[in-house]
Amino acid sequence: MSGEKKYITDVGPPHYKDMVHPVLLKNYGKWRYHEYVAPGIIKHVSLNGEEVYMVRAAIPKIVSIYFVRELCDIADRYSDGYVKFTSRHNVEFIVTDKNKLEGLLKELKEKGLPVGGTGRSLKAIIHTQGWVHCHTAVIDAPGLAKALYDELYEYFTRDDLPGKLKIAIACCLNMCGAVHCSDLAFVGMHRKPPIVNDDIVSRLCEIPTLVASCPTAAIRPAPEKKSVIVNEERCMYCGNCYTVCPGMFIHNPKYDCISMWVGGKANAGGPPDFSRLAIPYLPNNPPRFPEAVQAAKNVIETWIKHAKPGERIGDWIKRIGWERFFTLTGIPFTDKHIDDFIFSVPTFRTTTNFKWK
Amino acid sequence: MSGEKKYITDVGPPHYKDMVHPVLLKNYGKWRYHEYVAPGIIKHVSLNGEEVYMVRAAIPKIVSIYFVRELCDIADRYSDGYVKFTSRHNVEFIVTDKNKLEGLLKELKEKGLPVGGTGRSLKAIIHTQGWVHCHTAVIDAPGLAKALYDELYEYFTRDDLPGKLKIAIACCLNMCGAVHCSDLAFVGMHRKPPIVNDDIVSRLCEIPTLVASCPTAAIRPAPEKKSVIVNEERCMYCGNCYTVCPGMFIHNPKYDCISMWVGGKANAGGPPDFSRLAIPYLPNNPPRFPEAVQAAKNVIETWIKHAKPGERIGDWIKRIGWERFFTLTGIPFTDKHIDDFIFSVPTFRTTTNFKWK
Amino acid sequence: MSETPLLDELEKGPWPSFVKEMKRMAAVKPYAKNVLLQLERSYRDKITHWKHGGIVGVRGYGGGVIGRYSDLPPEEMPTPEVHTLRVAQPAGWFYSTKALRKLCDVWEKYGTGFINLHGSTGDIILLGAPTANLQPCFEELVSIGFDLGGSGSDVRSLSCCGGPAFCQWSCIDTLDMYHDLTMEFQDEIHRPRFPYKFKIKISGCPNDCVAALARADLAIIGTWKDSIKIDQEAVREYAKQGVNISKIAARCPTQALEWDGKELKVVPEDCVRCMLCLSALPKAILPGDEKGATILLGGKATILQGAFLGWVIVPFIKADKPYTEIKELIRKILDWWDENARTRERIGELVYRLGMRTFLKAIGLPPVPQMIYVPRANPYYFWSPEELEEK
Amino acid sequence: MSETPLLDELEKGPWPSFVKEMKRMAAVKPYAKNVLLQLERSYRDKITHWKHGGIVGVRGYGGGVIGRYSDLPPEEMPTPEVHTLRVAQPAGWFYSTKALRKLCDVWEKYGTGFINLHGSTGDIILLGAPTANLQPCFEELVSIGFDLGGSGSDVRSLSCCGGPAFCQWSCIDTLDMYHDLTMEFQDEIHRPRFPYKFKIKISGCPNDCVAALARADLAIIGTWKDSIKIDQEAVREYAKQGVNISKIAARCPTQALEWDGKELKVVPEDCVRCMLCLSALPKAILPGDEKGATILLGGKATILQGAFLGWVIVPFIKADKPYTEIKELIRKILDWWDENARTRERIGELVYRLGMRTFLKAIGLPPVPQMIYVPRANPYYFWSPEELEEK
Ligand code: SRM
Ligand code: SRM
Ligand code: SRM
Ligand code: SRM
Ligand code: SF4
Ligand code: SF4
Ligand code: SF4
Ligand code: SF4
Ligand code: SF4
Ligand code: SF4
Ligand code: SF4
Ligand code: SF4
Repeated sequence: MSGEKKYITDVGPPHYKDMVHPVLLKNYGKWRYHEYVAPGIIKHVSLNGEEVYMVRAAIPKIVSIYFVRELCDIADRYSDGYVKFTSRHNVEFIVTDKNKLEGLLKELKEKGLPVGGTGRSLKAIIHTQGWVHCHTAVIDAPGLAKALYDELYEYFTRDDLPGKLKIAIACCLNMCGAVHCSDLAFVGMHRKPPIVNDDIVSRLCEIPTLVASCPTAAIRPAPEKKSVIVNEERCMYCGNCYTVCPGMFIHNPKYDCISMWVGGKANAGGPPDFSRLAIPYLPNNPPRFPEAVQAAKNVIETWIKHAKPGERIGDWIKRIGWERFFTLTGIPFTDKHIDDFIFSVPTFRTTTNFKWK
Repeated sequence: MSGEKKYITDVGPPHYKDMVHPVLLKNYGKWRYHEYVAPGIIKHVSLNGEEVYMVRAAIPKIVSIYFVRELCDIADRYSDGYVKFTSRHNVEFIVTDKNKLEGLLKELKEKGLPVGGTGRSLKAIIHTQGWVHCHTAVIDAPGLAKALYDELYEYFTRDDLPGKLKIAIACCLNMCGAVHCSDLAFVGMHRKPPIVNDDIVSRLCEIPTLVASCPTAAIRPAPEKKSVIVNEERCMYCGNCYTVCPGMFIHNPKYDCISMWVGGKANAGGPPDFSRLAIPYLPNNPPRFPEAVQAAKNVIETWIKHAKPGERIGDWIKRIGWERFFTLTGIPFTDKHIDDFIFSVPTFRTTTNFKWK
Repeated sequence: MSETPLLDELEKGPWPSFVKEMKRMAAVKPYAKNVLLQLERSYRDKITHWKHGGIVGVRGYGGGVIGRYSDLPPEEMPTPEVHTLRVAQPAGWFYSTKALRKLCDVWEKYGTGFINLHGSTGDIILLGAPTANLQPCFEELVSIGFDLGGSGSDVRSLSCCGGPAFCQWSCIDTLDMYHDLTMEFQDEIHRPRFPYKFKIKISGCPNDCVAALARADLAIIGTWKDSIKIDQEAVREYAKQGVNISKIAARCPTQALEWDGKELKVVPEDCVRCMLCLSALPKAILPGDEKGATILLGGKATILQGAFLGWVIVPFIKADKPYTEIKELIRKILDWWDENARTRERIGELVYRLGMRTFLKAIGLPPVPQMIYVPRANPYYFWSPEELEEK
Repeated sequence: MSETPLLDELEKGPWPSFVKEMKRMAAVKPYAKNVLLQLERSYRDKITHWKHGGIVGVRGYGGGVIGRYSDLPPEEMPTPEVHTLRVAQPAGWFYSTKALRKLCDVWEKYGTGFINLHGSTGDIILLGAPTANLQPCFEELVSIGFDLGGSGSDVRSLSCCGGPAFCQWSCIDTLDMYHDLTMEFQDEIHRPRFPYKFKIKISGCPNDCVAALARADLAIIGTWKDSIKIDQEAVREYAKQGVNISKIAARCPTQALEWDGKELKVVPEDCVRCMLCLSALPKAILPGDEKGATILLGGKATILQGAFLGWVIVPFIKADKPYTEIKELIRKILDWWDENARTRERIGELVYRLGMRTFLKAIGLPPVPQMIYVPRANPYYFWSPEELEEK
């Protein structure tokens, strides 16, 4: 039987022409301008004068099939059976009939889906799977995201912040997502070297790959036991060895923690920049991570208070300087903030031109 | 006899109080302001209202004792038997009597010593000893300096350039001097790997030090011959191995060349910056190095033409962008301009925000 | 008492709750409930209870499925296999509800019913199925027109912004390019044979709405070569409405704009296409006509040498269908990387190790100043034997 | 025909010629002439004719003399020993002509009569003496009050700007500090016992007129903590004379200045002491009163890891005589470097290799944001066992 069966493979994703709302297809490539109507609602006007309203709502990134079907119901009623998800995992309804807006907003409200995230607002938080599904997760990103969202809710539905506010959370320092270029980010971190299980290492792991996996060359082969030895002084707990070999167990609830990062951005209005370390240690405190949430709020509110219009967090810090950032936020500066990895030297302050605080 | 002799050591340099002009000592730490009187002449006014004129003249850095005695003669006549040399190796006469200025200027002119180098002028060229005295010299820095000076003479005696113009020359990439932070700089460069003389290496050199001397790890021990082997593909001809071991002969007149660098500066008005590669190859063409001189002139004149007042070469390039710099100067861009050493990645353009030319 | 007291805390608050979503499935699917209870256990222990996956997959595919097993004993977690299917999203994450509903139906049959909508790379993540269900689930997905994306050491699912579907700035046809390239590289996406992962992302303009340059080994970003187009009438209209045009001009990073109260003048060769003025005055300013893309290489997250941002390797490339030049370039890069990289070495790290010089030569790209912020400061550069003999 | 046709070319042109100077000595000293002829030979061959020096020195000193031998056969270069004495300059390169004349007299007796005035590190370089002359020359130098500087793996001759001798900006007593530190570290200067060279340079203010931060392993740069002092009357006087004060204010890198046509206001805590406004308006603006120094570490040229600029390790330190704190700091740094560095590893490279964390801990300096432009972007930081148990 199975010998006869023909496997169809490599069909690829559905073709976009079947997936894009017909009115968008009709005006494809012929858009003239857009306008912010209200938080969450952007009007797009085409060269033909046609108008489309994109209505953006947040979803909890991990959803049930029932939820998706409910979104479909709404889309069938208000956007002709079409939806778009965004690169930050919001859902968008494509409304061609202005009169339908009110009903849509009402339904979204009833369903508890926040409408917003356009313009100078808090954007959807990019986060990863955490304990829900990942074997290297130090923290539960979905849980921290929820806790943050509850606290920052209003910023999603307003668009009068100094600039966009893009938050990302990664449950381990693989940093799935966009942590390394976000305005504010959290990363789950270990603080103890892995414990080598020689039995597992010798049975399941390729020693050269394992040795090469360590960014600081802390792992060296121990041929006598077909395993490896970790130089604990050189280990900075990245967990990459664990990613490539289950015998390098690194989770340690007593010491694992959360780090906070600030000031990253992407390409527009000047070169992109990395997120940079703001707080090396925050307790990993589920279910609602109050310390991490508080730390985010502190930075966000200090930014809102001091930034000029148009300044994202990174722009603001660039203007005032990092010394002032630490002063204004009251975050302590530590040796951990000073880079000591490959490209450290270009981050050292090679001038007497600095602020005292 | 010699057993009895007492050696006096560690006396240190002469005490400055015996060396500084008494009027300067009198107003020591009590200066109020300075004023540019004319190119090469700066008036310093003290809180007591006392005035001193510092008159700056260039000297050929390598001089004879006769020359020094002549300087002393002049100083005895015009600055009470005191002189100062500057950190760029000019000489300065400290004139307390305004009426003596004219005579001093006349004598300096007669002696052929250019007066200038203050304010927005060409400064004295910082250069090294070259073939006059160094065993690693690829080019003759004093000769190139002289050739450049002759061509750029007038810029030393004017102070209306867009900004200061600081040139440095190093005869090898040890870069004695200030090449790495100069507005314009030349460095002598090899282009062929060293030729290992096993006999000398095994007799005179410490192999571990020699191996460690190579920035690109191109040298590995060859224990069988108590010498080393060079991986020619990894060698970038820095000559550091030759510095530590005479058995690594690297000079090769056929291929040795001159490189040109631009845009460095020190601390004032913003963080310092390195000089950066402008031209990887210029012929080493003594005695007057016409190609190198021409290359300098090209950059300097392009800068004078396009820079805004107050802009040193690096400031100007920062404003217009490197792509524009290469366009305006007509200097070809090559793979050599792209860093591939330790800190290369932070120099890569991580944005689409650039100019087309 | 609730079985999930800690997770219950995450049902509170105004934001929609993923716990609520998980509970909806848990209520009807014991398999899903097991996952929920394990999550509660993690919240208690502050540790993940997933362990390394063995190799799982579907026929003919090496990528697209992530194996995942519980580390809890069977009495606590009776269904330890909880694998994930990464399903390639349609271009720009546009869907008909018809397609979405079908997807839900399939997933209702074979998995937890949890969907991670979407994963950060872009896929629809069907979160949790036992080994036995993978093959039939896959087959049914194919039958409704969906396919797996990438995982492991292969080309990963691409992604792109909505581009021309709603945005006036799109300089390239992002959706079409996404689909075309995805089809072109099906084999590379589904059959891991590379040193490590390779990500391609496409943005229609320099705003880079998929953050390609931060997250893609190869970023294709729309751009233009000629001047921005300014509708002076529209500018004056903005001014009339009280928009401070001078301030906008002052923010131009290269001082390419000047507003004299009547006309907004641009020095086209000074504009670096940063998008600031276009974003501030969307009715008045548009990209130029000579459109194409900039290609950047090397973006990636932390492992091994710290995060890299992609850097320019081709300042401008024509990007018209059938994208032949771009496809050839990608193939060349994939081949060179495949030949030269160590295991788990991303392309950016390989180029760092061997130098741009080596890369450019191998791929046949000319060095240009747009590739760098600043030229090298160290004198450690190389000469090839041929070059020496030329001179 | 001339014996030096190529060098003769360098006697032409308006700039004073070093060849002319060399010829003056060659005319009276055959020894000097030999060096001149060898130089001509180098010009012809396009290669240096000096080779590696053996160890030469004077009694009790390991540093201060550079050995140098010709590689030419005796028939071409009959006096192959042409060593150099590095003589420590007086602070700020101030001289009485009396002292200078004595120096010339000694050198006339023992060497070529060529002086490299001055070397880039700062010394008076007496260029060329045979081995036998080194000791008597040294002794006579000492007798007239001069001493050798450093060379080899020792603390090198320091240098400093003229500072308070003529400059209103000097925030520290550069000349005195130079002399005091030079005397303090005589042993370290004269007896090489370190992994490599160590340079100390002192500038009176942030203009850094000895380019300390580019060229010194340890740079001491004067600065102040309170506000710049603005003499408003003098500003208005400048304005009256046509100086564009607004433009000067606009150039302030931190926008700390505002000129309303009458008063030039500064936001003191925003000023980064870049010196721009002080330089533009020297009669009107002066440093504050709370004076001291910033200390930067690690500046150096190319070898081995490329050039480094010094970076801040102490943002502010009181710098009053007898400079106890600064001396202690330098000693601690020298010791730590000595213990930890590899052969020929400069302090900057050592700190790069071991990390600022390790350095700061060893020296007992607190980490502060002034040490960096930006905090780290990678998550690879360390925790000490003690720190872990605190929490
Ligand atoms: C829908 C979406 C693309 C998609 O096909 O999925 C999109 C759509 C638009 N982006 Fe975006 N961007 C989208 C993600 C991004 C991202 C990626 C990300 O956030 O991870 C970026 C780069 C990341 C970054 O900036 O760090 C991005 C950087 C921009 C920018 C430049 C913003 C800046 O502050 O630097 C603009 C210009 C602007 O907003 O004025 C822009 C502008 C726009 C416009 C106005 C374009 C247009 O003509 O319609 C769209 C609505 C903007 C809004 O939300 O206010 N879009 N945009 C994405 C919505 C994500 C969301 O749900 O929040
Ligand atoms: C005499 C000397 C110090 C010494 O004790 O030897 C000195 C003296 C003065 N410097 Fe300097 N500087 C001296 C080398 C330097 C150096 C080092 C170098 O050139 O290698 C630097 C840093 C290098 C650099 O800038 O790349 C330096 C950066 C400055 C600056 C900042 C300049 C800038 O463009 O960034 C000023 C401020 C100014 O000129 O307005 C300054 C200003 C001054 C003032 C005006 C200070 C004063 O109140 O008298 C002095 C006269 C300036 C002039 O020449 O126009 N001095 N000055 C040095 C003269 C060297 C020469 O002969 O040309
Ligand atoms: C599901 C997802 C997170 C999410 O919730 O969005 C994810 C989940 C995992 N990522 Fe990721 N990555 C996801 C997007 C990313 C991204 C973002 C992107 O692609 O734009 C990145 C950063 C960009 C990049 O590739 O550098 C990312 C960087 C990593 C890394 C670090 C790679 C590096 O070179 O630094 C690892 C570690 C590895 O490959 O071993 C990694 C490994 C993993 C693994 C496979 C962990 C492992 O070793 O088994 C996670 C599987 C979780 C699970 O059990 O389901 N994941 N991962 C995202 C993929 C879904 C999708 O296909 O759409
Ligand atoms: C004479 C002088 C050049 C000049 O004409 O001004 C000089 C000459 C030499 N330098 Fe230098 N350096 C001189 C200032 C410098 C400077 C500038 C400074 O000190 O401000 C530097 C750059 C700053 C630094 O130290 O990094 C400098 C960086 C080097 C290096 C590269 C060091 C590095 O770590 O990158 C070497 C190579 C070495 O040490 O092996 C070097 C080595 C040498 C040697 C000893 C070559 C050797 O290996 O034998 C040269 C001896 C020439 C000779 O035969 O007389 N010289 N050297 C300067 C010293 C005179 C003095 O004492 O005043
Ligand atoms: S960030 Fe780490 S733990 Fe989270 S999904 Fe990615 S690999 Fe897994
Ligand atoms: S956790 Fe990271 S640093 Fe530590 S041994 Fe493993 S790979 Fe190396
Ligand atoms: S730059 Fe090189 S050749 Fe010139 S003096 Fe210094 S070490 Fe010697
Ligand atoms: S010249 Fe430089 S790169 Fe070449 S072998 Fe010698 S030390 Fe290494
Ligand atoms: S990247 Fe550009 S073209 Fe694409 S959606 Fe964003 S703004 Fe529009
Ligand atoms: S796009 Fe940016 S660089 Fe170009 S004119 Fe507008 S603001 Fe200036
Ligand atoms: S460094 Fe400052 S104090 Fe010293 S001479 Fe230069 S300007 Fe004056
Ligand atoms: S010294 Fe520099 S930073 Fe301070 S006020 Fe003057 S210009 Fe501004």
